[in-house]
Amino acid sequence: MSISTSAAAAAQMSLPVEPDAGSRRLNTAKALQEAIGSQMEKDPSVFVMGEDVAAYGGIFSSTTGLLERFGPERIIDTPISETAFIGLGIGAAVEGMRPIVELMFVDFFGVCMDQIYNHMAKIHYESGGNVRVPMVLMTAVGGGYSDGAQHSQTLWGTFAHLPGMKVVVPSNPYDAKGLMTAAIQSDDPVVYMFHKGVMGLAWMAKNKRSIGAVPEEDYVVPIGKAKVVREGTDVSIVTLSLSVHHSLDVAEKLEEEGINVEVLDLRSLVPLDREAVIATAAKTGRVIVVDEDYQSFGLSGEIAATITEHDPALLKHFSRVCVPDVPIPYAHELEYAVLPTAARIEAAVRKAATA
Amino acid sequence: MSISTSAAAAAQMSLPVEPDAGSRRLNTAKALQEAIGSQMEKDPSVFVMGEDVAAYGGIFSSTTGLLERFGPERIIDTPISETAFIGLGIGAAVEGMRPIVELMFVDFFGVCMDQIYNHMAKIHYESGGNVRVPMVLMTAVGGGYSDGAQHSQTLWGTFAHLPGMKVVVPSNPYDAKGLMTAAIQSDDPVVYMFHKGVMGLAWMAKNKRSIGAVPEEDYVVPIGKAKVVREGTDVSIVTLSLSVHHSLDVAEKLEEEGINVEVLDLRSLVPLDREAVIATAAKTGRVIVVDEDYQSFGLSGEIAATITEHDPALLKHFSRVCVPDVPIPYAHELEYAVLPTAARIEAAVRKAATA
Amino acid sequence: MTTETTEVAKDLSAAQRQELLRQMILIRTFEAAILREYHADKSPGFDIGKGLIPGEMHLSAGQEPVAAGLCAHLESGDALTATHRPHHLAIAKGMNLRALAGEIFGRESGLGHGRGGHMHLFDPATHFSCSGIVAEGFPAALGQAFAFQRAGTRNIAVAVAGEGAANAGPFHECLNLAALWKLPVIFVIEDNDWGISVHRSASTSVPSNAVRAAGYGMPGVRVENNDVEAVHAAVGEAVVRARAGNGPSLIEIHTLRLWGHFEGDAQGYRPELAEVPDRDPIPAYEKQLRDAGILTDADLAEMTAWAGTQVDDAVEHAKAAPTPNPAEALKYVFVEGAQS
Amino acid sequence: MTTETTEVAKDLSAAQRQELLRQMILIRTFEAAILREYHADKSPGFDIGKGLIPGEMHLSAGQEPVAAGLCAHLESGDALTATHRPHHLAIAKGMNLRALAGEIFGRESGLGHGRGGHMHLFDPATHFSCSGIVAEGFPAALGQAFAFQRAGTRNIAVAVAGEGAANAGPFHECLNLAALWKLPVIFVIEDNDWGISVHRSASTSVPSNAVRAAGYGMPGVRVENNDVEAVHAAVGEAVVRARAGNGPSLIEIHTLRLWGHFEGDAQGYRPELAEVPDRDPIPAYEKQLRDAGILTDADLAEMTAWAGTQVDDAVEHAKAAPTPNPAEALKYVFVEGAQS
Ligand SMILES: Cc1ncc(C[n+]2csc(CCOP(=O)(O)OP(=O)(O)O)c2C)c(N)n1
Ligand SMILES: Cc1ncc(C[n+]2csc(CCOP(=O)(O)OP(=O)(O)O)c2C)c(N)n1
Ligand SMILES: [Mg+2]
Ligand SMILES: [Mg+2]
Repeated sequence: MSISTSAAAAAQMSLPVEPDAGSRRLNTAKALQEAIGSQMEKDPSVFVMGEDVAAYGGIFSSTTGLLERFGPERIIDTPISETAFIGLGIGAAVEGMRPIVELMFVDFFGVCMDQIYNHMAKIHYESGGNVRVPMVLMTAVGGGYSDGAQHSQTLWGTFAHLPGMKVVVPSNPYDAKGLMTAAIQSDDPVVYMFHKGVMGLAWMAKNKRSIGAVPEEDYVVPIGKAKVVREGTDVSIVTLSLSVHHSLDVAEKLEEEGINVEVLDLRSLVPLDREAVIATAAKTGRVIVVDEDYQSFGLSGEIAATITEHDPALLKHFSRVCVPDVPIPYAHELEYAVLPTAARIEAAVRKAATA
Repeated sequence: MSISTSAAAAAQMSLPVEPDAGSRRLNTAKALQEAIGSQMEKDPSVFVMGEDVAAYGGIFSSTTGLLERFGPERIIDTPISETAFIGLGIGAAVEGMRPIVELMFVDFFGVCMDQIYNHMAKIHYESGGNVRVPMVLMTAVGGGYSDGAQHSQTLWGTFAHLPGMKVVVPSNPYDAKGLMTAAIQSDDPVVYMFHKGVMGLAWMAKNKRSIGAVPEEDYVVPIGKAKVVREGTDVSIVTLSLSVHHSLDVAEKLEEEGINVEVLDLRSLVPLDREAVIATAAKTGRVIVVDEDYQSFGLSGEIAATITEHDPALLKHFSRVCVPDVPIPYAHELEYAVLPTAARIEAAVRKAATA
Repeated sequence: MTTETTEVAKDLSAAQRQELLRQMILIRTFEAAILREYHADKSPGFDIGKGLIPGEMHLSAGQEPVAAGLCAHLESGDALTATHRPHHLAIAKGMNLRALAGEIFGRESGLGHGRGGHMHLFDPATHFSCSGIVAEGFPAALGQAFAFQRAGTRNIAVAVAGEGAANAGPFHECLNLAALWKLPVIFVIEDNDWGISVHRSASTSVPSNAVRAAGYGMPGVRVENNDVEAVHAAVGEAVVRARAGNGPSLIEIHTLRLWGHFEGDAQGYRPELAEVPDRDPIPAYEKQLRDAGILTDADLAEMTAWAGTQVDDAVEHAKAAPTPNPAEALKYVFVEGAQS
Repeated sequence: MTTETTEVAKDLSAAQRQELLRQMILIRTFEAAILREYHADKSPGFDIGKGLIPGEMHLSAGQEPVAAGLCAHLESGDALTATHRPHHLAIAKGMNLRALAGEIFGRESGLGHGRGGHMHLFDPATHFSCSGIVAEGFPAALGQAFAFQRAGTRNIAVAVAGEGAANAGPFHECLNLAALWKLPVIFVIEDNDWGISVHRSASTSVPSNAVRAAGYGMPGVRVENNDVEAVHAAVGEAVVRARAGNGPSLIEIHTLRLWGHFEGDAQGYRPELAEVPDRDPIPAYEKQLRDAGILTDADLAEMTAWAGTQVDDAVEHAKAAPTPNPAEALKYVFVEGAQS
């Protein structure tokens, strides 16, 4: 066990923070792969481990091409033993390595959560700061393609509720690269949740923003900083991940009708950028949380609490477009009845605007 | 697999609902044991399974005396294999039995959560209502006796966030018996979370309300109904479990100073009695959530959202006295700095009253 | 206690052997129909969320010998739990084909009224269930066996999973608990060499999971060559043992994943890909029965036609059935009361 | 590959044997002191949350042979992961006693500045860690071994857990993975017959966990009689194997829980309770060394005095140390930045 002297932290300092995007366009998966590849080149202590991350390149293409570049010693397929290999990552991190461990679907957290929340997330605290766990736990989230109740969840509320791990959730290629770079360089454990629907996969419905401009150089998107991705004055949508895109689509549409929607992309859940949440609430007074996680006891409530404990008078309207508290149904018609679709968001904005 | 014809449901119908408490006094542990014993006598399909539930009587006395009454065929010690034996309970429930399975500390959920949230909680839905899982998952929660970060959590927010299981959290002997009776008779899976500090254990600091009046006959406390345990007009405390008692202590104290506090004991988290929450908010306009779970992304946020999505104008003040987002520290001084103590609650009420 | 059983059981009648083939043909016919329907409307390109059957699709072609050989021993009151790759077992266990197809097509007529989908089949009639989480199907079998044991019935429970699942914790916990309590359970490992793209040699520290049985004090057997009759023989012994109250057994069967892990899997990781079709167990068993003089062209034609009729009926029924009502998406979360 | 090793290693020098005894005495002296301090101020009655040392307390008296025999082979750069019952191993691994006692007393001087407590000891100096969650300490050892292997060092990692833990899923996953990747790990099972109130015969389907090693293709050994020299011998072989890059081993040691599961445990469930003290391994080993002519009264007096001085110093230091500042309760959640 060693406290990694912060060569990494120093390196992070020197990286540009949110530089101009430039003109080179990548999809989110490629941006993510690029961040991992670049950090692996600079730091031999970084490695990737998980099910089907090597020859397959990750079921959702998070690691495509890395085996070819870095070989099987650093891009490592595992048995289906999530507790063992996530715990292995923790032990390696404790000894100063910087593992990136993939949990194939976040839905599988239940077979390995003890390692994640009782170990990865608590060791630094329990050790009184003597032992660091600089590990990235990368996982695919989200539904919308009829994968059923055990393969379609986002569950970020579950992770964000439990202390000691940072939680980041990129919605686009630029943030995906910058947040992954920040996550690898962080001396804290970071849970990195990418939505399958923002990756730009060839075999899944793509939204137009899953390809975007990404700088070639390394840079960081700071963990814990939300971003106003669209300024507006009438209604605020606080959201993240794939729902950012649906929200932007709705905002563009309603603009034509003179409803001016602000969209806040949280990007990180832990730490949560409470200032940004309060700022947008203060601006519009009408807040809608759009969240692909289960509605109750999660993110949407946290946003309400953040605003009301600051100043309940800020709010003229609060509502939520989330997955109601139901397992994600398989049939397309049912699934799209519970997902936070553009139609549901639009209806909520119209209602908020007149509230 | 069979759909249990609702003999049980019929029985439940015929039981008194929240009868007068009478004068017989029990501690919470005995009230709980009594509910289990009585239901086991009436229904041979009920059994209890878990670690140290037989000869030991449950580490927190949830099953004391039951081995002697019902024998090792129905009060069953298990290996330390939570996934196997919780899953066994699910399989048995699917075949029409009514298992009560104890997870010794809720903190251990990470080794078996998949069975709980992906199976116990989802099978009824995934089966389109064809398969029921009438099971009780009973577990001890809470800290305050220096058991450290892996044995002191409440985590009810984690369970309540995930759909398909009911979640009940008694704060006193009367509710403990009535909610356990309701849980055993429910055709839905119920997570029954008892705080070690309300059980009235001989070897743990007791609060005065861990002994209370309990009817001898069977009765139910309906799942999903909160209770105003103290009427008040100035400030509302929305809380549950051990924190109910701290809140009542504070309310009694401040009464003398003319601050009139209403205390709502939620008793169930799923279903959440949103009407009761809104009613108390409407009454006082000043709401404090007191919660021994981690603050962010949990119960306290859900209360804020429940009120504000109903009507943000109801709230003049909202605040929270929870465990800040930190692993529960071991040292007494540190642990009591993060627990929702009477002192913290009192300070919050004073502030709310003048807000 | 670990032995290799590859010998053909001597005592199968011609009718039994024909029935094994018939089951295998029925399963393959079903899977071929799902394959066709699944891909029918995903193009141009391939969009996993599109079409009459959206979502991940794990087909069981090549693994029919396991299902046929196993289920020949099971009664409707016996329980069977399976995995993300469940169709062959569901069919051999006797699941209503219309209900199965309806669920795969996500229709209101489906087994779970379209709520579950192809990885989440729960059938009270056949005590069949499955789970999309690797190795997390094992525990249900313990509970079903426990309920049967307590009820004093002769029923047993069978838990089937892939060789990849045998490296997951629940495998271990369940084998120990079943052996400890002498539960009437049979654990069946379908070794198809692959856990998605990971070969068993890269996941499993021993050449056969059968050797692991000794660590629980139960019999362990490996069946080679994807041989339906050898499966039948091995399972037969385990069933006798379980019904007699002598506890669980572990059987590993070397089988074949004829197609990709899921549909859309190009299998670039699979070096032996070109030869895979040669190992198809159905033509091989047909030949075996022909050679033994107990299968004629007419028999085969009849079986094929019968299977086609069954499957066509199920698929047509599913396609004609209504889709679920979106307004009822929240129905069935709880038995009692509305959700919170 | 499963054998029973009860033979005493022939090649231990007198000094080595004295050192084993010395370690055992140091551990026992420490545990006796914690026992005394723990109960000192919990009365009247017994309030678990009260006193200088509050909380659950799992003491290791009786299990000293495991710690002494094992750690005699370990270097400070080797890793050791333990359980809720960690003191004997922490001490034998060389943890600073003041830091250990300070943590148990919940002081700012403690190893984790009072944040962790007796089940959560993390020591970079000795690469020691432990976990209060049964069997969830195993995986860390894999990771440490992996890091050592990748760094090309000769260091190894040892994971210790009770016989109760050997029925939990992580045991299985970790043995398979360690064997598959030939990680330099040793798995040590302390079989003290009990998992709280559940006897191993009611939890484990086989008489010895050593037989489970074959299921992973690694050597498995059971050491009987709580014999420190037999532990030393068995571990010695496994250490050589691991350092040579030949992969993991499993060693089960039949040891003794001299006291309750935790303090306050009346052990009503334990039929052999009255005879337990007779099985104390320390007097037995003293006698053995005396009989062998390599321990005098003076030697023993010196060891006892030395251990007393060490332990008194640690306990006094802890008691004199400041308690943590409540205003700093949120310190150390993250390395970087404030918490959310
Ligand atoms: C706990 C868990 N981890 C990972 C997965 C993803 N996954 C689905 S199937 C599969 C491979 C399973 O291999 P095997 O058990 O051999 O079954 P097969 O697919 O060959 O039938 C994996 C890794 C999962 N569903 N659950
Ligand atoms: C996953 C989990 N389940 C249950 C417990 C509660 N528990 C703590 S120690 C223990 C018994 C452990 O027995 P064993 O592994 O033999 O260790 P011993 O106490 O005998 O040293 C149990 C059940 C736990 N801490 N973690
Ligand atoms: Mg396989
Ligand atoms: Mg033990």
